[in-house]
Amino acid sequence: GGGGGGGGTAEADAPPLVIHAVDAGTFQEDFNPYHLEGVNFGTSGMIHETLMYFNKLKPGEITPWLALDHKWSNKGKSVTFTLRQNVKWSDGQPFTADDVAFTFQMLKKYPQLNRNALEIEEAEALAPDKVRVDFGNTSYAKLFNIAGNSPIVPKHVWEKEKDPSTFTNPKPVGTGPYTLSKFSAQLYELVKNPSYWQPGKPEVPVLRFPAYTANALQTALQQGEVDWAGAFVPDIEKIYVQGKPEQNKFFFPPEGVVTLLPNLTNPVLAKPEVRAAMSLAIDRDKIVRVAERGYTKVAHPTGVPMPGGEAYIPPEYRALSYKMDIEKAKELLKGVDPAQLKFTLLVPSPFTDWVNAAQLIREDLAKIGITVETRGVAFQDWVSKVGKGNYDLSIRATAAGPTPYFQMRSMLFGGLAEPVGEAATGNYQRWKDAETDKLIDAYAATEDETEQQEATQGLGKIMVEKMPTLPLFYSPSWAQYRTNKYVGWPSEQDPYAMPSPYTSPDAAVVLLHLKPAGK
Amino acid sequence: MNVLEIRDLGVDYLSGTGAVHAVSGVSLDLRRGEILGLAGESGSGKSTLANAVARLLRPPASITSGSVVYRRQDGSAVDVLGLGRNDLRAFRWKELAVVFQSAMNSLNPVITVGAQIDDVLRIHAPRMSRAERTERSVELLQRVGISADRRRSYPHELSGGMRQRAAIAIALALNPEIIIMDEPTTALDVVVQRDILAEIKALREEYGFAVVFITHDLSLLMEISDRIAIMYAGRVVETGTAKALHRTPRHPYTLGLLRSFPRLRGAREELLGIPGTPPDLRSPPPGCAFHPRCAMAFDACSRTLPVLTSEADGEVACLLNDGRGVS
Amino acid sequence: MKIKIGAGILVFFALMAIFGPLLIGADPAATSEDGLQGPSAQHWLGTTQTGQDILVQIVYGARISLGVGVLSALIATVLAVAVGLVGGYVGGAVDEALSVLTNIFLVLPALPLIIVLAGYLPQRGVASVAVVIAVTGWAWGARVLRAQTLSVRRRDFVQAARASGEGPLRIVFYEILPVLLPVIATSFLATVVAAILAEAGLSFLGLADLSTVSWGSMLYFAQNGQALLIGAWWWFIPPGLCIALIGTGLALVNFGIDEIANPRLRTIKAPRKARA
Amino acid sequence: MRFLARRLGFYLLTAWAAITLNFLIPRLMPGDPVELLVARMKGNVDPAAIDAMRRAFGISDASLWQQYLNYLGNLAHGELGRSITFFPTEVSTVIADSLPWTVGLVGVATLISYLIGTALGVIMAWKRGTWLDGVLPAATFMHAVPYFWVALALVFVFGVTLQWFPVSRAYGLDVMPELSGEFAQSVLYHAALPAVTIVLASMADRILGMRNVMVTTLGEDYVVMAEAKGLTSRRVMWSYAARNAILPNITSFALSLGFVVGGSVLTEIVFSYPGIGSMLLKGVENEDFPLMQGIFLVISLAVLVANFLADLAYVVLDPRTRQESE
Amino acid sequence: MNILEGRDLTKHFTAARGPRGRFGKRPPVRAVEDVSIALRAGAVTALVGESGCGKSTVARLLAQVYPPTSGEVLLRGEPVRAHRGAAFREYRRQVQLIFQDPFASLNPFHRVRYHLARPLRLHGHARTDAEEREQVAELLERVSLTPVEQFMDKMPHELSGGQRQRVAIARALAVRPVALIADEPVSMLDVSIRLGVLRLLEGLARENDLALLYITHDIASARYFAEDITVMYAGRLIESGPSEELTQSPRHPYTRLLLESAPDPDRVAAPEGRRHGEPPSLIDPPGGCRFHPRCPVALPVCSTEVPGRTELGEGHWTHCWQAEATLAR
Ligand SMILES: Nc1ncnc2c1ncn2[C@@H]1O[C@H](COP(=O)(O)OP(=O)(O)OP(=O)(O)O)[C@@H](O)[C@H]1O
Ligand SMILES: Nc1ncnc2c1ncn2[C@@H]1O[C@H](COP(=O)(O)OP(=O)(O)OP(=O)(O)O)[C@@H](O)[C@H]1O
Ligand SMILES: [Mg+2]
Ligand SMILES: [Mg+2]
Ligand code: NI
Repeated sequence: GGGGGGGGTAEADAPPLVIHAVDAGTFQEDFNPYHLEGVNFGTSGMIHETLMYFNKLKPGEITPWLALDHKWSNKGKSVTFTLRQNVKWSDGQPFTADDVAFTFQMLKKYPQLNRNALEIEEAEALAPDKVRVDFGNTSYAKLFNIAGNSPIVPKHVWEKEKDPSTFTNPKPVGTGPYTLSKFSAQLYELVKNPSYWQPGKPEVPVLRFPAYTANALQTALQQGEVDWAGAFVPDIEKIYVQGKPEQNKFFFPPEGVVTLLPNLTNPVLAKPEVRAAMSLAIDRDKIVRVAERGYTKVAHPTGVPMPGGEAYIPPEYRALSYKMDIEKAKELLKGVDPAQLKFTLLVPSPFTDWVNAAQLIREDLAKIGITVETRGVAFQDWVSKVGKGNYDLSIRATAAGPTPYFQMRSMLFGGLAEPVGEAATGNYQRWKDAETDKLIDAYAATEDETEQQEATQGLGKIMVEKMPTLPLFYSPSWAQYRTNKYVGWPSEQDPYAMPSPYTSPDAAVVLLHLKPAGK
Repeated sequence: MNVLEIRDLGVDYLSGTGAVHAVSGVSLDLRRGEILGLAGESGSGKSTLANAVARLLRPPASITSGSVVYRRQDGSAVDVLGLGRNDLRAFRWKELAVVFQSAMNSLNPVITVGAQIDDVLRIHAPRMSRAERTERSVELLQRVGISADRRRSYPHELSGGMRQRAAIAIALALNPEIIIMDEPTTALDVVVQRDILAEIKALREEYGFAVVFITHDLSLLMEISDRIAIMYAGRVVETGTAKALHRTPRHPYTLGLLRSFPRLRGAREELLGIPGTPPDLRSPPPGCAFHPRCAMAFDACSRTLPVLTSEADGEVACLLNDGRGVS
Repeated sequence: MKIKIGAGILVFFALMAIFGPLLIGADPAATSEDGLQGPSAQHWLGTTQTGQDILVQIVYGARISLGVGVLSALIATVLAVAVGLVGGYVGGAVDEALSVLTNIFLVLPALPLIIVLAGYLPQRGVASVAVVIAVTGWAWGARVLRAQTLSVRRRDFVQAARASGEGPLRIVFYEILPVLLPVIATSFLATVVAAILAEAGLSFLGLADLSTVSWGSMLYFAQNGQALLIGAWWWFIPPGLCIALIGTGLALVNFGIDEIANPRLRTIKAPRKARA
Repeated sequence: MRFLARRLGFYLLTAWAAITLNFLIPRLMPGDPVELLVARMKGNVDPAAIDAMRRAFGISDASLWQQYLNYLGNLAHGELGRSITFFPTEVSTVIADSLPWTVGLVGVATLISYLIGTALGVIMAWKRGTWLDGVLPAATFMHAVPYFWVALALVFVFGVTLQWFPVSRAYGLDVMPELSGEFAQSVLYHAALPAVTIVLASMADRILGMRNVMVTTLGEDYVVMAEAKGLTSRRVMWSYAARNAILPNITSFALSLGFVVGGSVLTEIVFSYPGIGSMLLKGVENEDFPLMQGIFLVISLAVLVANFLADLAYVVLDPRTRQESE
Repeated sequence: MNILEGRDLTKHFTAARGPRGRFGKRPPVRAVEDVSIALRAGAVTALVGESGCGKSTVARLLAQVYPPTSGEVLLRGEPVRAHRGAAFREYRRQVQLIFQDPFASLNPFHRVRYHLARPLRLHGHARTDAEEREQVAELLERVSLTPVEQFMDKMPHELSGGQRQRVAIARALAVRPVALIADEPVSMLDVSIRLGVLRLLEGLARENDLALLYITHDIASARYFAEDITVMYAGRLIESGPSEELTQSPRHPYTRLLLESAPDPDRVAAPEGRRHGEPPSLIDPPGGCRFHPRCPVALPVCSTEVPGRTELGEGHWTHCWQAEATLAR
């Protein structure tokens, strides 16, 4: 409670910030941070906070949040957090270890809320500021999921609920910098939590979240109704920047990588030389320029997001970049029967940039004698076909975690390669390689950052040399922000958090950095 | 005393392939209180003539020539074709009413019979109270032999004969001077037709209106009409009293018509009929339009258009005619 | 007159669909670096954001849009004729069953059903979209045809054919079917319009195969690329206009047929009273 | 009355068919909402959590028959299940929140377009051969234009360029939904542009259809007779001609209500209107079976009810159908 | 020799639906009740009655368009049982129907030649194109549609009503029937051309020894063209006899009414002006003699008992209690 009387009025004068996080026609009154779909943005991070903050743009940069530190024991099967003192729930109750223990116990009891699939065995408050959580397996690699992605809920409120999995938390009580003040189907408003534990913060007093569908947002952006948005804008200069680059800024840092998936159960695509030839023939620059409108960058051949991921890339490959070489590609294909070089490239119809990219890939591969038929299918259908391995080629994004390891694991872990016909949740190309799996296990078995980096570098080497999947470009994280009301946004120079309003808890971190313009 | 005088009336139907001269150069008088029969083959222009007089023609029909004059009881004349909108509305039904061929089609299927009579009264006699109008409707229906409780019936709930009677009742509503009846009984069978004819005659005696009675059944006309006009290919070819026409038809076409009807009584006369088919009115034959079908035609018939000339108790348009008839 | 104008429009688009791609040769999906250019000598109708030539897309799109329209109208018409004619001619329990079926498809809201079905299409090719549209769109025609068959069946010439010993198949196909041709044609043409519009709507919602160039998918991309917001009218206007023109052409032919069948519908100039 | 009883029987049969179809379609199709969810999270959900979620969403492995019985049982209690997209909101809540907007906007606009379209059709038929015939080509064109295309163009012209009207959502951001004049005003203001598009786009069909029937009716003897009776043009046109010409249009009006709701999907998408059409599309995109089923069911039943009402109206308006009722 | 005979034919239409097709079941229409009628070779028999009395239904029963509810049809004394297959087709070949409306009985999409050639082919009279052409020409000549070359390739809409009816007649003749049923063959035609068609029919019957049933509501024309007249009222036969005898001395009050009502300019005295009421409903017909509600001379028994057949000699008979009574006296 640092904000005094004088400061209060000054802050009240500060304008509200209008935020668009996700496309929505209407909002449902749901502020349960463990709901995946119905929950409204801002619940995690702005209302309910996590124990630690992991900056994905700087892998390895971890900020203490509700927890001041953590300590592994029992070979990575137990972790003990020391909690920050003097944190209060927005209803005035003190925040204690009981709340944290309650949260993890709840996740154990209601597996449908346990989206991080933590194998929680026990959660115990050791002291008012100490809590230990026990797991059934080695969980070093899951620190992000435990501490960075599990918002803590107040025990005194939630314990009264019969079934937290259907609880919609209409009057959320959190430790975060904001509390809910208004809700309607078209708009909700968060206001500053006056007793927030970071004194003097936040400086943005009111957040407004109007419901915009994708289309309506474009108009709203053009008319300047929105201060902070995370959206794909087809022509950002005309629609958003409008000739004022110093005020209407955008920052699209990489968040995972988009790869061309070759189905490795296809005997032709299983040949490394075919994949290598394809990689050589694809003009990734043009894809980024034409299909992606230059909003992102060509991926590093390891697939590791750059800048930021340098430490996770084998030193000899750090400077590597893709070069087209049609002749060499043709050379590589000499031994392959040209009649076999016919593939369908499956893309989800609604992803227009990928549809365009697919078209470009088709044109490129035609140059080396590979016939590609692009086929746009329903999103659902694409999910199901790619998941079950019923495709030749496809394009798919892999999500980023706090370190490139998460992306690598999801892309390459043999344990995820389900047999064709069964839905996989990663490694859709079905890469099976003992060395890869060893490296992944090695990462998970250690707490040591250098060892982890080494393991990831090994994976990067496999990516470059064996090409289990072909990275194309980074999937951009969308963020448009205006500096006319507030300044202090993350940028390429100062990537202190993901800039997109739809990433939590990063969005809350951004808000805590903002200061009124001209002050 | 004429109540209606048609002079040189011409009506064309315009169409893509040339104008159909449905009525041309028709001059005809209707006398006060008489029943004038209008006969002729299908397509000879009977309905067109009637509709022209009632000003009911719609595009593509257009009146190309002539005049229609209506004479009031006091002798004043009304140029029917020149009537303005409001005058026309008053003229129609107050002075002239129409009964159409098929009453099923000429009564609005979704309004009760009573309401359809009431409609007329409300528009033309705005001063009548609702009760008076009801009273009048009942009276009219009873007059044509429909019981009062049928006032609330919809047309489909009445038999064909009753519908035709109802149509006549509507025509009588304002005591018009003229009633045009366009094939009012063709859809009915003979017994019912007979009843309706009797009705019409009785009503005419009572109210004294003049009737233009259109049908192609010449023998029916002979019975009911005072005078008859025969049309062929859009022209009146002969007029005369029913008796005269029956006894001494002057036009070969009239004769042919008469000889087409088998008789019920007496000796089985030979039936002649008329060979050939009616002409195409887009390009009627030159001269007398009937000459290609006429057994008595001679050279001049295909060149000279015969004009309607007065004879004793009638007129005829035939080059043959020397006043003795063609039989 | 109406038929002439309408048929003119249709012939134009049909020629475009059949021969246009051969003449133009270019790949409608081919991208280039000169995106978002207004109409010019090089690109008569300008380019899309990814530098695709809009004229080329329009020409190829004609194939898909017309193809979907005609194909689904064909399927729907065959279904409608089969159900309507059989029901109307055979009568009895068969007719009752077919009528109920027809009526069920009539009251099931078509577009939502199309959307739901299309959402699940295993393959969003032209053919499957056409099938979905046809499956949801045949009922109206079947209903009209059944009613017509019932009335034609009672007509004397059908009775006469039967009396002279013709078999039922021959009666249905040689006596009844030709008489219903105008009705079938009308319902076919109306279905073509409906199907083209439905395809456009589906594409616009992103539920059709967007990797094939159709007018609907062009509109989808134009909308996704915010063509209007960025002033690229040449991207947004032509596909919509083409759909509307084809629809107008079909409708004109249809009204023309109606007018032939029902002369009262003809528009007429009120002749000036020429009184002597 | 026997006629109505028969119709009622037919509607029940149709309702059952719709309900069953509704049940079958999602189940016969490939895919699974949880897979989709995982895909949208770009794999951020751990596979181990998926089974738990499946259970939470009520996706069961029971036999189709058992599922059908459960489904019917739930329906009988008015339970439509929980939406997956908006989990854990009940489908009935989602529908209850969105249906009024659709009915309000699309329903009212369609009604208006029907009334105006019918009136215009009647008048145009009556005044055939005058300048009004010039409206015909325009109507023909409008009848064939893709609806959303017009809508988008209007949005661009009146919303974006001229900024006369708001281009999205159902009411302003600065008002809260409550019973106040301000709110009502905001709702009307926001409904203006979408309503105009619906009216414009659907009116053409009505004009053309009505004009055709009306022209045919005008040739009927009873209309000529009415004119001969010296009735005023107004009375001839409306009580005699239009009254009869409207009859065949009643059924098609009811049937077209299905198209209305269907068409509303596009309207609502273009105008970001929070109605049932937007929800349906969302349901389809997310394979949200319960939501889709619920909405589809509501739409089908609404069309059925509308048809039944149309039948009633028919009986009231056309005395010929009443004959059977003794 | 009776070529075609109907015995005690009864037809009730049940469960038929009106044109709207959306109403509940209707009560049966008792269209024809106990009708017996016989056609002789080379002779014209007329069936007369007012509209809706069931004439066409009798015609269709005889032509086996639909089966009777009860009663039977005999061809050359043999009951006809087949309703499908070769035997039925053979029946079709023997008995042909001519419809009332020449505008409706020719398919507007087929040429004259098609209309005539189909039956020729179907019944195996013509096997080659040349035979077909020859026979079509011959048929057209028989119905006086000359020059045949010109008419062969015309579409129905290019013909006048009389010409169409001739084509319809030629089509019926094409199968070479032994019995011809003409259902009001001229009532849609203009007075002036009726004669030609009727004469043609009459001539054909005589020349080819056809049995011809001439259905009409114009009793005067029946007098001219038929040897015998049978009068029908509300689904029942009421009187029959040689045409001259029947028209000049009718015995049934309805026949008398019919004759009186027919327009006739030669009539000496105008018929009395009393109202005769409307024809009865066939759904709920009056009991006893169906004419009794309109009959000026009805007896009490008329409303309860259906009168039996009273033979009046020379093939003249009637169903009337009055006639019965007179005869008994
Ligand atoms: N709307 C029309 N358009 C074109 N020609 C028409 C129209 N109405 C009538 N005709 C033509 O005008 C001529 C006269 O028709 P009209 O109806 O007056 O004859 P009618 O003597 O009343 O015949 P019917 O006895 O058949 O009623 C006919 O040749 C007919 O074809
Ligand atoms: N298919 C049918 N279904 C139901 N009722 C029928 C059917 N055919 C005829 N009827 C009824 O049977 C009765 C006799 O009809 P039919 O056609 O035999 O009379 P008709 O004497 O030929 O009359 P018209 O002189 O008008 O031709 C009529 O009441 C008619 O409505
Ligand atoms: Mg006429
Ligand atoms: Mg008949
Ligand atoms: Ni005489």
